[in-house]
Amino acid sequence: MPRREITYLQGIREGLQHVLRTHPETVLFGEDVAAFGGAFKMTTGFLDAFGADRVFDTPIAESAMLGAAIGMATQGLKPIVELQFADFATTALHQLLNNAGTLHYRTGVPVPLTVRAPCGGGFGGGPFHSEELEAIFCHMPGIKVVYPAFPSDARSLIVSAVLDPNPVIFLENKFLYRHVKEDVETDIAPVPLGCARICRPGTDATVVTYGAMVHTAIHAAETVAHETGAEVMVLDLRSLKPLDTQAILAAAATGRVLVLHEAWRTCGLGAEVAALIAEQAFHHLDAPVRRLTAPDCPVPFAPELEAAYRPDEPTVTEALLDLLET
Amino acid sequence: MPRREITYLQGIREGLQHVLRTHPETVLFGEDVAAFGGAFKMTTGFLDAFGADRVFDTPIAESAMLGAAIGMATQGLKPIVELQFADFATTALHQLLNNAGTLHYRTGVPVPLTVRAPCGGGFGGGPFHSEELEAIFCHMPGIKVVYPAFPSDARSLIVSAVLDPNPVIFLENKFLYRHVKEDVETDIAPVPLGCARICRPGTDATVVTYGAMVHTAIHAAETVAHETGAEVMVLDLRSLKPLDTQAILAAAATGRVLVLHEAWRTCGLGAEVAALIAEQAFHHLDAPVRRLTAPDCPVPFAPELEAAYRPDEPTVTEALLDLLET
Amino acid sequence: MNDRTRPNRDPVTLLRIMMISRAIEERLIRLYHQGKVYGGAYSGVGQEAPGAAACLAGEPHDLYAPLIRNMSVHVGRGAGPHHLFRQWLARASSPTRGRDGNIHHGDLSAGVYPMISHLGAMLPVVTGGVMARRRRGIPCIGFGFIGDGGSSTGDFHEAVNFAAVFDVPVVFIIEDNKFAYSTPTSRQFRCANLADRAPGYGIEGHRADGNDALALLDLLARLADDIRARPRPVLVAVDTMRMRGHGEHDDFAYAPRELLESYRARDPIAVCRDALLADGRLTDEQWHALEASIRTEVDQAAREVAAEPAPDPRTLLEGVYAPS
Amino acid sequence: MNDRTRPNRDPVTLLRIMMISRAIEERLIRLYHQGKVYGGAYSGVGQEAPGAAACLAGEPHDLYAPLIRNMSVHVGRGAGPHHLFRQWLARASSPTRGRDGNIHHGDLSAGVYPMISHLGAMLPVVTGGVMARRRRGIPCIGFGFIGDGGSSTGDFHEAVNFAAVFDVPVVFIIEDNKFAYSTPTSRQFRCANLADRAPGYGIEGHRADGNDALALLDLLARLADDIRARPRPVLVAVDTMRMRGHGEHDDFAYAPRELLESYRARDPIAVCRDALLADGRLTDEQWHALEASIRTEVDQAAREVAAEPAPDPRTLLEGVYAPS
Ligand SMILES: Cc1ncc(C[n+]2csc(CCOP(=O)(O)OP(=O)(O)O)c2C)c(N)n1
Ligand SMILES: Cc1ncc(C[n+]2csc(CCOP(=O)(O)OP(=O)(O)O)c2C)c(N)n1
Ligand SMILES: [Mg+2]
Ligand SMILES: [Mg+2]
Repeated sequence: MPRREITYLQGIREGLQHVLRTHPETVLFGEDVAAFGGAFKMTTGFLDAFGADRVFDTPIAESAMLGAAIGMATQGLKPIVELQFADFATTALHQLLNNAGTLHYRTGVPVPLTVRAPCGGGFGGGPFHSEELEAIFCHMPGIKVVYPAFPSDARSLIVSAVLDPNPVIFLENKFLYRHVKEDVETDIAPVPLGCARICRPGTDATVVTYGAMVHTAIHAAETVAHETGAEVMVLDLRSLKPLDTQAILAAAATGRVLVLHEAWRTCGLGAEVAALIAEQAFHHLDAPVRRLTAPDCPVPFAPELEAAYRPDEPTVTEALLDLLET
Repeated sequence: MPRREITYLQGIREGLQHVLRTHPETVLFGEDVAAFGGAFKMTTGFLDAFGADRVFDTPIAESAMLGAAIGMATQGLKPIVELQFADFATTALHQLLNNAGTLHYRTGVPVPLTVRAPCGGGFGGGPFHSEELEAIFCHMPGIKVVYPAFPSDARSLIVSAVLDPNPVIFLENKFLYRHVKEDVETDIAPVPLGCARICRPGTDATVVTYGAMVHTAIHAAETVAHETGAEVMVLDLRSLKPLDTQAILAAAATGRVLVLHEAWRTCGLGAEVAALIAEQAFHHLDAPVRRLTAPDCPVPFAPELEAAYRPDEPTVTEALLDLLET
Repeated sequence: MNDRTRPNRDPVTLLRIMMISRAIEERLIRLYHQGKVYGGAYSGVGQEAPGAAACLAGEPHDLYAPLIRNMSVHVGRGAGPHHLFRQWLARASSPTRGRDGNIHHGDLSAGVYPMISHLGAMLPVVTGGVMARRRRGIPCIGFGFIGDGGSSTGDFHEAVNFAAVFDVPVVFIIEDNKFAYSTPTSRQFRCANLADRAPGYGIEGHRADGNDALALLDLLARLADDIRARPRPVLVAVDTMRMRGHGEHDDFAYAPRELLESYRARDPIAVCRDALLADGRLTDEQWHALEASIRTEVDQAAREVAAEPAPDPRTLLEGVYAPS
Repeated sequence: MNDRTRPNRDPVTLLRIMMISRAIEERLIRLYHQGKVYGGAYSGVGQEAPGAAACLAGEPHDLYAPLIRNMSVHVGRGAGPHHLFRQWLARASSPTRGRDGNIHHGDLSAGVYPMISHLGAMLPVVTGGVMARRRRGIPCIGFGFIGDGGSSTGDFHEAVNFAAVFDVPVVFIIEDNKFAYSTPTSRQFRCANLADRAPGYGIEGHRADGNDALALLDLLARLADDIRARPRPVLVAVDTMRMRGHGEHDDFAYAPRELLESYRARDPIAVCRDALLADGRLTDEQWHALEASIRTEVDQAAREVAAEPAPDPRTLLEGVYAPS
């Protein structure tokens, strides 16, 4: 099989191209996505390839964008909406939570809608361009949430998200866009929603994480292996809702679990995972489930502050060493 | 001391009257709060008592209401905004999360703003008038969240919320408005934000809860005591953010903990409390921390469905009996 | 202009839709005050004309986004009294299977979006729905309803502007019924008439008497035919009055009696009936027969539905997600 | 009408504010391209006039809500180059102590609200601020800025309508600079001019040349004096052009060259300078001296600030909450 190295951004891009090509009922819109190719140049060339009917720019009106997408999704289209930054979802959360998230439950009408939301920090985005709002999204009934960490998964999962008959929030880590590369096959392997993946095996402890922190966790695990010989499993959740409960509980069998994310701590997804493990894998635990997260403060801008805010390899390594000793 | 029975609604009402009387910098506004006295008649008579300058109706524009309140809070006023239903906060979450919640951190300017948000189900409100969004609010840095369960606490805590120099979301349980009564003293006892309260002592197990579920928990605990002799402690969180970590950990010393709420399960506040206990009181636990919550589905309307959706006394009792046996 | 010979624009049908709508709602109000309705009860009594006219102006493949005052849209798009009582009484067989209450429902197979409560939120939805249908080659147009109060929401603005930018043929109908719950329009807007909003979106704005169904049908039919051919949104601000409290729990004490009386004198059903009687399109006998048959049908439906089963609590978790 | 004898409405001051603003931003752009700025770099080069004129039209106790194109508001309300470089370079001493970046800051003691990115969100904030100050007896008015793109947000609508309903004296200034990021105004609105939005709020709408600072000062000063005396919001839509990419990372390839050139020929600083030189309010010598002194001051500030310490990571969690 010929393999080829692509970035995380290319992964999403290729997945989008694939689904736009194979599914004429897909449309893609948002702010600056057409001629300009999007703030992150994800969709460069899409306008030419798929036409102004299927790839178009909208006014700056998140509620109208999402509301219109809901309307389209109920009339045979599969809209893909790009929020320029996930942070702006807070201007129109009612369209997601109340409208998209309840329609099937109330009426049996599916809403096959994908909302792409670039998120996360690490590049000087400051408080309004770096947020990780996945916990808010995961709290909403009727909504699925996906958050890939690798180019291959990004490519596969965007396809699964678009083809799913439910509203899916597809989180894209901006830091990973160009920082992570992977060899992939030509064909897009199907990856269903709701399945976590062990991306580093290990028996001494487990990191449950997702997004950019998967890479941080893998590096930290390597350091730990190198320094102590202990092997730490890294579980990449990939889908945040539905959660892969089985995989999480199986991964907790190492007896020592660290839950890691760059979102805020209180009521974050880490709380959900920790609570789940603490309830359902209690008797396998040799130590309390720990959480390592961003603190409950706005994402600061200055590099010195942002570095202190985001969990990084040394902090994760330290947390693992500490966990292995308890 | 002369005592007098008041409802939960009266408690909030009296607290508001007190703070409007004693603090001329307070203003109260929202939809239909003035002449009409609010959808729940909380503020009947306030217009006459405090004048149209301080109590007024606004257009249906939640973002404008909250944004204007932020502007006022930075200019010497202490605005109290009523959302007609907490559910409508999702139309303007950015004003809370991004504007109110970050201003002090970014600039050192305090935002003494109180957002009153009637919430919760149990009266046929359906999917858009029954939501419990406290987990979303608690996830936001820089925001405090209060949720009283008793008339006396409601009266005291609304005063503390209004006088706090931070944005406070004050959740009011609609079911409790007229369903719960309490004898109170004439003077309003000060209750600081951030303090939980043991409202039923017990040594065999603990229910950590808040809002309407406090009463459900107390009744269930009585039933359990009656049936088995076991004494279940009920901890009423009262403030959801900041959480009273100390009180929670102390209450977990019974070794058996049930976390109970009528909000959705995934990433709910119950996850936070369970994760906290599992991490910090692990060695005191005789059984895994359990969560009993509403399921992850929109709040259904029909009484038969809503009854199955909301945790009630029999389900809580059963969960406690089960927990006591593990 | 309005081709009245088209069967779906028959003025007696217009009257009938309003009458059925009224009869259903009056019955519901009675059920509410008898304690037989869970939750609240909201009606559009006195505001039957815009929805009924919009239904007759449209075609089967058009899309509608009604709100709580627009029972006549449900009726006009084919929902019978059984359907509507099932919804209000939250029977297992209701359009939402009891998951939602009172008027929060719809029937997408009849082109009617089920509303959510958040005011304004349905306007972009119907806009997007029309975009999608047209993209699939269906010459669909849309009708989006909003109140005077709802016109203050950001969603109203975003949706109308969005539709204008994309030339989406939607008739946005603002029903200025003088109050948003208890709040008079003076606390809702400062423009002389909400049709004045139209130039700010680069679209046409029309004012209309919301209690004159026949005139409304003329206007909406003309606009519908026009925007179907030359796609673009239009704004129609209708002058009407809410004739009951916001919901049945509301004593409506804030409404000036003279204001109410002046609109009661112009009840849309009476206005329409009198016009049809006057020019012979309706006879006295036909009117009485219509009234009687509707009353019988509605009463029977209410009785039958009351005896139908409630939802089974075991269905609680069904359908949160569509099966993949 | 505009009382030019008032010292704060001196046209040379107007020119100077624009020049300082430009000098600071040009310097920042240079720093960015030298890789010395973390994150992005956004400027208002070519759009200095509305902000500068608004500052001169206002009084010390007035309130302002500038956005990323309104550096001249910060300068006009007294922020010096040190302050601004500290912010862009995220020094410990910056107005936000490094917590926020580039133009996301303000100084409430100078009446300037620190913006958040969510477009439109600051418009109700400045409205509420003015309401509060006036309630405390201060005859304050407000100036709220928004772009052509930002005018599509729900917040814009809610805020202007809210201010209209409460007669809050705020000048809402829409800077139509032809693009919202890459999106041309044709995808943002369909009205002929954004001032056409005003009647829909029952308020006055004015159009103005956004590159003619003196004319803008006349207009804004007249409006400011007027609404201070007879409180109500007004809308001013100014015609201008963004002269650089959305940010410095943006190559701006989508902007038609002729369009850019036509506005370059009407650079607001040159237009103002030439007018002042022509009627003798400014001499050539004064102009050159002004230029030189500003350049020196800005260069020195940039150098000094670069040497200042970065924030201490240990301060990360300070001030999430105000102490109770
Ligand atoms: C965003 C939002 N805020 C508040 C409410 C609560 N609410 C429901 S109906 C209503 C009044 C609506 O008035 P109007 O739009 O004039 O419609 P009418 O009831 O007069 O038909 C309000 C405030 C809501 N449904 N949505
Ligand atoms: C609610 C919201 N959505 C999206 C964005 C992302 N965004 C930042 S600036 C911008 C373009 C703004 O255009 P305009 O309002 O015309 O201002 P200009 O940059 O031209 O001054 C966009 C889309 C945002 N800041 N806020
Ligand atoms: Mg109304
Ligand atoms: Mg612009």
